[in-house]
Amino acid sequence: MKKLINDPKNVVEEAVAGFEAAHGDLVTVSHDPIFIARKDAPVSGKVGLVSGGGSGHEPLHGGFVGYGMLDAAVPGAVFTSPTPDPILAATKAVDGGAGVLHIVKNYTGDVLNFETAADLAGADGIEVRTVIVDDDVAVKDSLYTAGRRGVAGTVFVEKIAGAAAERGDDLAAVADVAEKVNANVRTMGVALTPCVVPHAGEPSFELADDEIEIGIGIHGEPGRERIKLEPADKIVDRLLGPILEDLPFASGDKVALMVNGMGGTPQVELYIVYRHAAQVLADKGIEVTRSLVGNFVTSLEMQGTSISVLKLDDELTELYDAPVQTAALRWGR
Amino acid sequence: MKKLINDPKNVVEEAVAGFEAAHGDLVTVSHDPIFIARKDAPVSGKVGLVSGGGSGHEPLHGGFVGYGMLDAAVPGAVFTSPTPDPILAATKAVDGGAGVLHIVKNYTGDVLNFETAADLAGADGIEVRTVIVDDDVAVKDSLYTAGRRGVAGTVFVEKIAGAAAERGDDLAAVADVAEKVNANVRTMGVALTPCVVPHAGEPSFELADDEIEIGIGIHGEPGRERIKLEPADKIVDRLLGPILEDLPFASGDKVALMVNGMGGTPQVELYIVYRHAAQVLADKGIEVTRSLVGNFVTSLEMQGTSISVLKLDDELTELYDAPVQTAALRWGR
Amino acid sequence: MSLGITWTTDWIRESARVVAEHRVELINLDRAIGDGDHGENLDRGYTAVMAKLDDLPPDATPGDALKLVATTLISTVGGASGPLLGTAYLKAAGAAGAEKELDGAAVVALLTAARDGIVLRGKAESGDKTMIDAWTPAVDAAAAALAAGKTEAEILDAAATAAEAGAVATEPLVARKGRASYLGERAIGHRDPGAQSSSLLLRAAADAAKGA
Amino acid sequence: MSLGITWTTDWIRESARVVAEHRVELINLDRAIGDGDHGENLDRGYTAVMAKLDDLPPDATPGDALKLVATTLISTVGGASGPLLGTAYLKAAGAAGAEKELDGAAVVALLTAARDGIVLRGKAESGDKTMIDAWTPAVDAAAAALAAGKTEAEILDAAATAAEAGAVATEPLVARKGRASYLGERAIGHRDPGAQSSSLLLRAAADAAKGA
Ligand SMILES: Nc1ncnc2c1ncn2[C@@H]1O[C@H](COP(=O)(O)OP(=O)(O)O)[C@@H](O)[C@H]1O
Ligand SMILES: Nc1ncnc2c1ncn2[C@@H]1O[C@H](COP(=O)(O)OP(=O)(O)O)[C@@H](O)[C@H]1O
Ligand SMILES: [Mg+2]
Ligand SMILES: [Mg+2]
Ligand SMILES: [Mg+2]
Ligand SMILES: [Mg+2]
Repeated sequence: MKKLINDPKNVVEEAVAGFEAAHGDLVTVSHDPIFIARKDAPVSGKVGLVSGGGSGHEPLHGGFVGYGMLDAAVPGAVFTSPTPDPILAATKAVDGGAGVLHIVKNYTGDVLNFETAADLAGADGIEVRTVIVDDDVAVKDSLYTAGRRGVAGTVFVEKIAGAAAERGDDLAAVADVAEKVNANVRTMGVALTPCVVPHAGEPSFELADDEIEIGIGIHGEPGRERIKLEPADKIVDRLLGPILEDLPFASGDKVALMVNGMGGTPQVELYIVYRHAAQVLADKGIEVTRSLVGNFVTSLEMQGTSISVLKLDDELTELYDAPVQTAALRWGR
Repeated sequence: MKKLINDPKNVVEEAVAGFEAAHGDLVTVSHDPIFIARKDAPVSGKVGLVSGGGSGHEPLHGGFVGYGMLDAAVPGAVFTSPTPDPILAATKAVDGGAGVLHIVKNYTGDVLNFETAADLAGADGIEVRTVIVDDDVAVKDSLYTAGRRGVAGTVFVEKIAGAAAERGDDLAAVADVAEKVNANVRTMGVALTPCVVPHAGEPSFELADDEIEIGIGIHGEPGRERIKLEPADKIVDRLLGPILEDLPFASGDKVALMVNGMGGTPQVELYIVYRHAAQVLADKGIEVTRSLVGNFVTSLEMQGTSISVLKLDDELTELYDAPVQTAALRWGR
Repeated sequence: MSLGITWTTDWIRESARVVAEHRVELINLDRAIGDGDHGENLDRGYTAVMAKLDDLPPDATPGDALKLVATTLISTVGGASGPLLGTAYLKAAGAAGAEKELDGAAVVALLTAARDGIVLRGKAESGDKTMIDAWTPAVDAAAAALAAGKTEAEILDAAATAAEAGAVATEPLVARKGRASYLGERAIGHRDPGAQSSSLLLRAAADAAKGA
Repeated sequence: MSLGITWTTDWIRESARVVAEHRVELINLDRAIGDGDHGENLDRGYTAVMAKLDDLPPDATPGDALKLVATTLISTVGGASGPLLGTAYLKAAGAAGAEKELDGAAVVALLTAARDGIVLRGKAESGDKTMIDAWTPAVDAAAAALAAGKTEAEILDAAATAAEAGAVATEPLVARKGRASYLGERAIGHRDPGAQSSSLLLRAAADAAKGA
């Protein structure tokens, strides 16, 4: 295992300390319990947005804390949901009196730990609503599984709900728009290489030199199927097919297209992926009106990509375009 | 070789096409000869900024085309300087009548090809000034070598010179401030893993499982020395030492600190590096007033990092803070 | 020969020991069908428990000790197993109440409450390839041993043996809860890490009772 | 038995062939002490040259053909070798002038002009571990062969042989120009890719003359 780390036990703590040092203009950090909050939190009268989950997916979630997006991010150990204590502390820290929205990716651990924190916050008189993000179409049958996983679509949920909160929507309205984004976004990913969790020291799974994993999860969970390496355009077809069928997306739709890197993918490759994805959508009469290309929801050093498509209407587009100022996403200010 | 590509021969072309599709709001693309220009180029009366070099370092340079930074970027084949034709075409395309600045990283190929293009542009009546960026302190003895390499410090040169051009400085002034940035920035990098150039299909060099390469170049050129893997903090010490000695930086200096990912490095690691780099600077009484952490000048999927330190004064700080709107760097609008 | 605070703390210490010993094994089981952190999660949790164990007052009851484990696991483990095992210990503590000594019936009640707590939070059924597939056979075997008039130590031994068999029996299953559920057929042939760790914890309980 | 357009185009064709044949070898030499693209760069360039070669008018002179190579390499190769070799061909074309046939003296003048062009652009000296270390021995050997009254084919053979030796002789050197200069002592033991490719190009010239 080759990593720029000191001790595997201190990875999260030291990375958060570095984040604090680099982005002191945007955030403040609580070290015990550990969470990252917007510098000016709590914003009085504004709905607070808290997300979190295992570390190793950076910039998610800490990179999205700031004006127009999250009020706090709670990093767990690498690939491990945070415990209720820091979630509760973050919830209290950002409550501006208008309630707090928890944005939770659909993993058993995240759901259970946020659930406990929400209960405890409720007992302390803070109104909490929870939105579960489950945009990953790679998981086929939600009836007999833990349900779909929450993956890169989370960025759209956090951006758009954050904008709604910033313009002064109340908790119900912010939660509703977050649900609406989740209902309209679909994602699927592929891994070319596994990643190595620092405390494990071994790759999360094995892939032969000519194999890729279609439908990979963001924790290195094995995906839908393992196939031989193919040209990028074919891989894009495999990812977009299930995405477009699922909502389904239709000719005339306007969409935001995100090509997300898994952490170790060169940007040239992401743009090669974007190119064909945009072509396929255009061929189907689907208009891409907003685009994101880069590392947003990663799996440490994994090589691979995920494609997310979000169906936009005027409201979502307006909220997407609203100013945002975070370490990883910034425009309009 | 596992890559999200179609044909190694088409990597640059397809990636640029994807970039064009994703960022059509910011740029226009010429496909033959290939270059990326600011959407509103030429900006009448403004000095045009053109940079370029081998591909594989994205977001450099295309990601820095837009308001307040570059007017055009000329991508060569992967790790290969572009030829004079597209440089000349880009130079003509962005000339707004106030002359054009070429920002060239110090590699024999880049220098020679830009030189030819500048001569040809001059013959066509366009005034061209050239700034050679050579911030890499890993290369020790510049008297008996091709000189220091241009690496991540290029981002600071492009940002700050771009701001000077945007506020209306003339060609001499823009060139002077670019020289000033180059004179005040120092960089050194480390590789944990090599990268694979698509047309070569083999790693650019071999590193044992417990070895790292200190002073790596951004083309996978072997560096200053090969050592055993060490804790991140020790590696940071090895990079910062030569950087701080070289200018030298002194107590009381204000600096911008960039921790740059080589393409395949997880963000947690970059922030662990940032944390210790900021500590070392603080211990020496050097104040970090501006920070960049992320993938800015990469070497495909290489794992590793580079640290750049730029000595700031009021003028450079003001220009750094000026609005910029590019695919990879954006603030203030 | 009922079980008191010594058994409880012995159990906790032995749990910490076996979790540390099997840390890599549990990581590897989780790498195969999950995300590779299960051994690390539990080791972090039980290390934290050990750091607090000496703070227990001298007159602590088994319930006090179990509650300490519960709150510590909940606040240090994270992931799916943290809240689930945390709830198990919390409910077990509730079942133990303020009693100083637990007889066979109390032991069975404790195990049953623990299992029910996991089901309450995680909603898994038997055969879903989760830790429940260790706990439910354990509870059933414990109840049968109680009915057959066995000692507390024998009851716990029966529970541990059934849990071990239950963990092994997860191997051919497709998962319907937790991360492994994403794998479909590909989870077949792999043992569930949570079932395996629960069988280790129950064996620790039996071993602690043997010494008692 | 002077050399005309047939020799020139044979030389170019043979150059394209050997560059393609040695593409991977040149990439590997460049991977060792550079950035691993030299074989790819030249192959891209000579492939482009081949695509244009048939456009040469029937009455083209050697100078015309060499100029075509020059402009095509400059506009397709990039990197350090593109402008350097491009300039070499450009200066060679200048030396060849409008002549239809080149005698021994003209061949030596052509090689000398090519070498001087590379030095003009790249400012390398002998022993800097660059393509100059193939070219300068080649020029010297060609001049010596001319002075000894050899034929054009013999002159080119002498040049190629000297270039080959010159390329081999770069192995023990530390580089002072180009990317390999960053390596210091670590370049020792590796042959310079540009010197190697130049020796291939000069051997191609000699082979083309043998056939002529
Ligand atoms: N809904 C559930 N009910 C019962 N046990 C579960 C459930 N979901 C997961 N588990 C158990 O949790 C174990 C995984 O724990 P762990 O790896 O620590 O957490 P995570 O899956 O969050 O990484 C699984 O092996 C399984 O036994
Ligand atoms: N200043 C120079 N003068 C002469 N030859 C040079 C000089 N710099 C580099 N070279 C030659 O160029 C070769 C490298 O060419 P190539 O790999 O195509 O370009 P790049 O170094 O830009 O990747 C070197 O092996 C060397 O022979
Ligand atoms: Mg986990
Ligand atoms: Mg090159
Ligand atoms: Mg796990
Ligand atoms: Mg090269």
